[in-house]
Amino acid sequence: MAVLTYREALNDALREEMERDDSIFIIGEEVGEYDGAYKVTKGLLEQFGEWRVRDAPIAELGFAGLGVGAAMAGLRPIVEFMTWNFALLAIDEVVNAAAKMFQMSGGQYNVPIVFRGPGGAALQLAAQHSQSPEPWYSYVPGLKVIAPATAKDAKGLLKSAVRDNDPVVFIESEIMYNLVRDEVPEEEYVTPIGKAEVKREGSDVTVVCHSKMVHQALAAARALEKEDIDVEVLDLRTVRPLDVDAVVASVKKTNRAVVAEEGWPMCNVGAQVVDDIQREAFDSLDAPVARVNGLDVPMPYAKNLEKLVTPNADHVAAAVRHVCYAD
Amino acid sequence: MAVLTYREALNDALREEMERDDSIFIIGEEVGEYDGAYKVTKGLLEQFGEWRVRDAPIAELGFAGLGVGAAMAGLRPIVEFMTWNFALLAIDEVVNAAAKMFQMSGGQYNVPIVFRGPGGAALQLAAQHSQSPEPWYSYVPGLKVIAPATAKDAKGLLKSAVRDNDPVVFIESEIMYNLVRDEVPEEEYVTPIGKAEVKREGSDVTVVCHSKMVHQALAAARALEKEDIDVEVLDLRTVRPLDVDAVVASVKKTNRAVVAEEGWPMCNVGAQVVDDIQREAFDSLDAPVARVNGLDVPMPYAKNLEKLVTPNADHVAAAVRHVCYAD
Amino acid sequence: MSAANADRSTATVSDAPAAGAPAEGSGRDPDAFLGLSKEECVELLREMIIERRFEEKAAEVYQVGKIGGFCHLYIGQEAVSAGSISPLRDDDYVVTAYRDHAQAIARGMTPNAVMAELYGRADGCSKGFGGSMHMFDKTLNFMGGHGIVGSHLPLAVGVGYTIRYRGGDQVCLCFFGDSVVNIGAFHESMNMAARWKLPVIFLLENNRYGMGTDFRRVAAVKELKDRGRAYDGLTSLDVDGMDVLAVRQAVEEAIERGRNEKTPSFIEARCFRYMGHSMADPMHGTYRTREEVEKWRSDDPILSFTRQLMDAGRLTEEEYQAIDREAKEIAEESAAFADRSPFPDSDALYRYVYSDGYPDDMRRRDAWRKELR
Amino acid sequence: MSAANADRSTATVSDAPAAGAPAEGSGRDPDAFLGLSKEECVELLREMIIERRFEEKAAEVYQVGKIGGFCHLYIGQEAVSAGSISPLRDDDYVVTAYRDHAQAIARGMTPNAVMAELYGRADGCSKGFGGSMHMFDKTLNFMGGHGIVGSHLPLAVGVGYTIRYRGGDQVCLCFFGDSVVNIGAFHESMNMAARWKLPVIFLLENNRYGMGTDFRRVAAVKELKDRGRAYDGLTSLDVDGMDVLAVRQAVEEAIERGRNEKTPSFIEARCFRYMGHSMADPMHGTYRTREEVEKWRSDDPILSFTRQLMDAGRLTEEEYQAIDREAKEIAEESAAFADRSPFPDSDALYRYVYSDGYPDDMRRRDAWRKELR
Ligand SMILES: Cc1ncc(C[n+]2csc(CCOP(=O)(O)OP(=O)(O)O)c2C)c(N)n1
Ligand SMILES: Cc1ncc(C[n+]2csc(CCOP(=O)(O)OP(=O)(O)O)c2C)c(N)n1
Ligand SMILES: [Mg+2]
Ligand SMILES: [Mg+2]
Repeated sequence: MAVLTYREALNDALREEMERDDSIFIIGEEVGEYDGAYKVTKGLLEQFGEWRVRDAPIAELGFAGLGVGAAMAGLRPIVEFMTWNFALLAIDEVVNAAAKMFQMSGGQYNVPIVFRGPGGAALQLAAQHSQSPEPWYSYVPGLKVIAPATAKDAKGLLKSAVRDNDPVVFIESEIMYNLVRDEVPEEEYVTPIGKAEVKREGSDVTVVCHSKMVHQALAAARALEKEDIDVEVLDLRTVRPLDVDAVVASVKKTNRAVVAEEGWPMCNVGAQVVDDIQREAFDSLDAPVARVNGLDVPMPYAKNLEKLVTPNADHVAAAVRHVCYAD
Repeated sequence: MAVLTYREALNDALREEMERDDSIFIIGEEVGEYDGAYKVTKGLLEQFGEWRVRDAPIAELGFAGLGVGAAMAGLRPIVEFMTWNFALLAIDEVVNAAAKMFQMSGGQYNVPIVFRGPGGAALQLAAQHSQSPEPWYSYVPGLKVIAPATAKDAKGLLKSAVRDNDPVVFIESEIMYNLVRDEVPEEEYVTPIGKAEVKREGSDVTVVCHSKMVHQALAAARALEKEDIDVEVLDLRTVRPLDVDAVVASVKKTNRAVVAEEGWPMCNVGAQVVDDIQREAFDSLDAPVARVNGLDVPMPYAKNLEKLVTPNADHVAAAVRHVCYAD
Repeated sequence: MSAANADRSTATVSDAPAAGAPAEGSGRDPDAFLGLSKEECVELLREMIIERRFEEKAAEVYQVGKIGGFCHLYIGQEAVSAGSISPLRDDDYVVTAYRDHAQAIARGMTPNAVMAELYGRADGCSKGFGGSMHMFDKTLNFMGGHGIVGSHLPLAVGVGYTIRYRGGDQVCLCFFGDSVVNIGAFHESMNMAARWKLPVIFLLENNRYGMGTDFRRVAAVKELKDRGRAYDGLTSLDVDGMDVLAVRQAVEEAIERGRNEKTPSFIEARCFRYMGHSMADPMHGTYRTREEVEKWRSDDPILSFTRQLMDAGRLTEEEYQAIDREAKEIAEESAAFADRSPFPDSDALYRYVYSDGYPDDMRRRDAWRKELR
Repeated sequence: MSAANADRSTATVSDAPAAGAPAEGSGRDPDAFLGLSKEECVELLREMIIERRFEEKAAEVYQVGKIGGFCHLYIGQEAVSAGSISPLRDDDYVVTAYRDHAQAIARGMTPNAVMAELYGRADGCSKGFGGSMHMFDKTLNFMGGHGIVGSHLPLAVGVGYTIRYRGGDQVCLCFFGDSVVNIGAFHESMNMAARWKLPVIFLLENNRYGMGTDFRRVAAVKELKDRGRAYDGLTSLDVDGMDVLAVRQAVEEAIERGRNEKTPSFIEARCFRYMGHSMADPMHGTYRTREEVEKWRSDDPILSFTRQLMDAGRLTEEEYQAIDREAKEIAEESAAFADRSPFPDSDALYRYVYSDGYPDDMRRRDAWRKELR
């Protein structure tokens, strides 16, 4: 197995899929000549040419809609948003067009499209550039929402997303592109959409998480070993459809849960997971579920304040102690 | 007290506030010469003239941003979205501009603006015209989100919203404009933002709800009287900030809760309320909290299917029986 | 129509004295019929009459509650749909907005399937899921039926992109209304189509009003076709949208440009809707005068084409009457068909959310809904 | 500049042989200095040099980690900010994008406040909450500093609306880059400003690249100023953005139009950024050649204005040196000031979410965060 960065794994996934299927094309700002603002599309223009790797004007609504139309006409577009922050300009095409087309047309026009790009806070990018978009899209039936934590999952899930016949919102992590590196199989594989994975087995408490928070949860789990708290880390990987079975099974085993997520607290993925847990594992719960998330404020620029807002491994550990009545 | 429709109450609120403060103006499609697509702005152009009641081109992003700029320059704009479905085109200005400006400018530019219009499903308007937008906006710190259920609250809360110094997302109910009528005080009053109201006292179970579902909950409560189930109906009125104290106090009294909402199930307001309940009233709960909501599908046009998707009083009653172990 | 030709039609909409007067400089001999045979001309007329009678029937059954939701009728604009869709090939594409019944029929959908969709029935073209605003037929490359103003233009650009991608010579015809020239999606679409040379025909149906708003009250431009001046590589022109042959000629030329040069066209067809914006809007409205409506009606596209054909000896009164009778029967039959068609099965509810099925564990969230178990 | 005058400057950007050559037909006598006194001219030059030295210092301290996040420098474009902001009145308004340091200083913010903001400190103009992209000073009507491409244009239109609403005679100056002409917000803004006659000056800084994209690769238009042709009631023109007096003259004329006729203007200032898009982008980049960068640098706006003043006997070498020394000191001092400034207090975190305070019961959701209790 090769050790790849999250970025390289994504790049490999794109290249392999584009080699496999010539109906796949990528459109987005700077994806071609510039190799991608975050270099995820590196080398693709050279290999596939401008019709398959299309540098777009800054017109998020327009090129997202272009993708939907092309998907209806039979291509398999991958729309890169330079970051998900800018995708708010295009959310109408994602929600009102892509997500509803199949149902609205009575099952005639499915929309095989991937909307992808980085989400979450990076370093001191301030309020307009530090948002986690998962909840906005997870609310919407017709979409699938994926947010992988490892290079291996990033590759396997992106390949699945590209092969999926419905619209997929694929949320990468800006801060993990380089920081995260792990073993990726050399041989062909795909990772199934909608399946959570236990990233660490444990018996005392389940931490349900996705994307960057998986790493914070794993770090917290290591720290808590010393306190004899055995943490199970369940990586949702796909946020919608949510793997309720896996969440419930784990909590029924550990009887305690923490839900950790990078974004704001209200009406987010964590709130939904809490609901699913209490509905299906109420009698198994030895304590209320605790939630870790970004604080409920627009992200400030100042380094010290950003640090306060951003959830980290210490926060996860504190929440775990809290649900174990060990704080 | 006069009995007014929900629509009339809103119209009165707009007129009274515009008479009181000449820095208030309304902008939106058809708000002027046409008296509003749903006639909420009826007569206002005639009374206040075109600079205060401005018919906009179909350019939701543009005129929402216009409102934000005007608010920064010292006016108090009311931006009408013909329906909240179209506001997805403008969500960037609501989220990235209005909600963040105060924080981003270090407390210099607050944004006193109201974004208003109808939400929810009406009758057979199909997938693109039947959405409940509450969760999208409730996720966002810096916004306040209001969704009144009665004519009295509609008037009092709209007046508060207009006087508020921060951006308010005010979600009316398309289907209630005419259908809902109730007593509205003749004298001047405002209804506080962020305060829930017990619309019906009860001792067995709390139904937490807002907007149209308040009426379904009240109907369910009446029906359940016969079954000797005494339902408390708690109308959130404001969804963000959410009145956690009121929710927790009611559930601590009744020990059971149902959360009812018109929109889709995932990552919605109800999920958040469940989280707040289990966190703060876990030991008081005699049963898991049940949730009633629209089904997780894009709204179909066909009448029979729409009926299946839309939550009603029977559904609330069933959920209440469920949490009372009476089903 | 060449670019030079396009430039010749300079009469401004606001100046146009007689509603629907042939566009100055359209360069068309009124007797030439674009080389169409008698039969082809009669077929064009027949198409328009079928659309008209269908919409009248829709209005009638809407009044008695057979149709729900919004219902936007097309009466008065038939020359645009018939004139523009008739020269398309089967493998071309059509994308449109919510005022889509007549265009669906012009593209070849059966009035039965369209009416059944309006009734929300299983035999509707969208199986009852779409309704008035969302007509779809994949077998006809009729790609909807969209409800968010302007947001279907990027879809059409995507279809154009696909055509170029595959090296095909089809075109994508995209209809929209006058209000669309003010929204961002219009602008982003024109730019992309022009920049990448995509064979899209942007067909603006300028019926002078977006709901209750005269286009001149909200658009800072004298002639709507001038919005095209901001894009290099786009051919912009206007055409008399009350004249089916004028529309057809303009679109034929745009089709040629699309097939051969791959360039997009932007055509403003000046027309009028006789009815209110939707069935919820009174027929004349307060935003326009009865006189204005009457003036445009007097230049009715069906009447004038009928007269033109009769004058040229291509149609007799009897033939006209027969067509009209047939059209009325077709409309009647469509309503009867729709009435007989079953409501969609409730099992279908979760069928079209995801093409690979809706997950069982997510269904448990609705488990208290006994009727769905 | 009258509309007629605007029409005279017809040289296309792509054709322009010598980068920054005075726009043809600018009609300006190079010795006339627009009637500015010697002192006023020197002040203009001083402003540009302060901006330049400030940005150079910012680049330096960014390298050693004093500044976080994105940092977009303005070096090379000083003639645009100095030329356009200097003729404004105190009660006029400025709205801009993320490349905003120099514009903030030109508007009257102290370099200290701007640098402290870059450092994320409590004495920053936005108290450390905004950073590089979000400079604000309400006392100067400097309304940010916005990070979503195009989305601040509607804000400027709202300011213009407010001016008309109150019957004032101010103008709102709005800066943006060349990539903006392709996004919907641009189009919606131009239309509204033109339709309602709002005194907004849309100042396009065409530095030829949006990140790594040559504007000609994504904009289907020969000259960017032609995007204004789609709007009736808008004056569109271009100007040599390397010539501070040319910019000033164009903006002065736009200000007059705004104050007197309330009409908006769209000015394309042709300029160049010497540095990469942001500090994360290499100086030349792969998307442009070193030669191109050098060519533009050789026409440096500070150098050429300095020469022009010297040639006219309005500036001596010693005076220039003194100004440059002072500018460097100001930049040094701003960094020292920023370094001394405290980090914002953590109590401030919830202070600016709502102006009437953050609710206690919502805070309980974070109660497990002991450090915040
Ligand atoms: C983005 C958006 N805003 C508002 C609406 C509501 N709306 C529906 S149709 C319409 C008027 C459209 O007029 P026009 O484009 O001229 O088309 P016509 O109805 O005349 O065919 C409006 C405002 C909408 N559907 N989408
Ligand atoms: C809507 C949106 N899309 C993408 C971006 C990312 N982005 C930031 S700056 C930029 C290029 C802007 O270029 P231009 O307008 O020419 O301004 P310049 O940087 O040259 O001053 C891009 C694509 C963004 N901030 N907002
Ligand atoms: Mg119209
Ligand atoms: Mg640029």
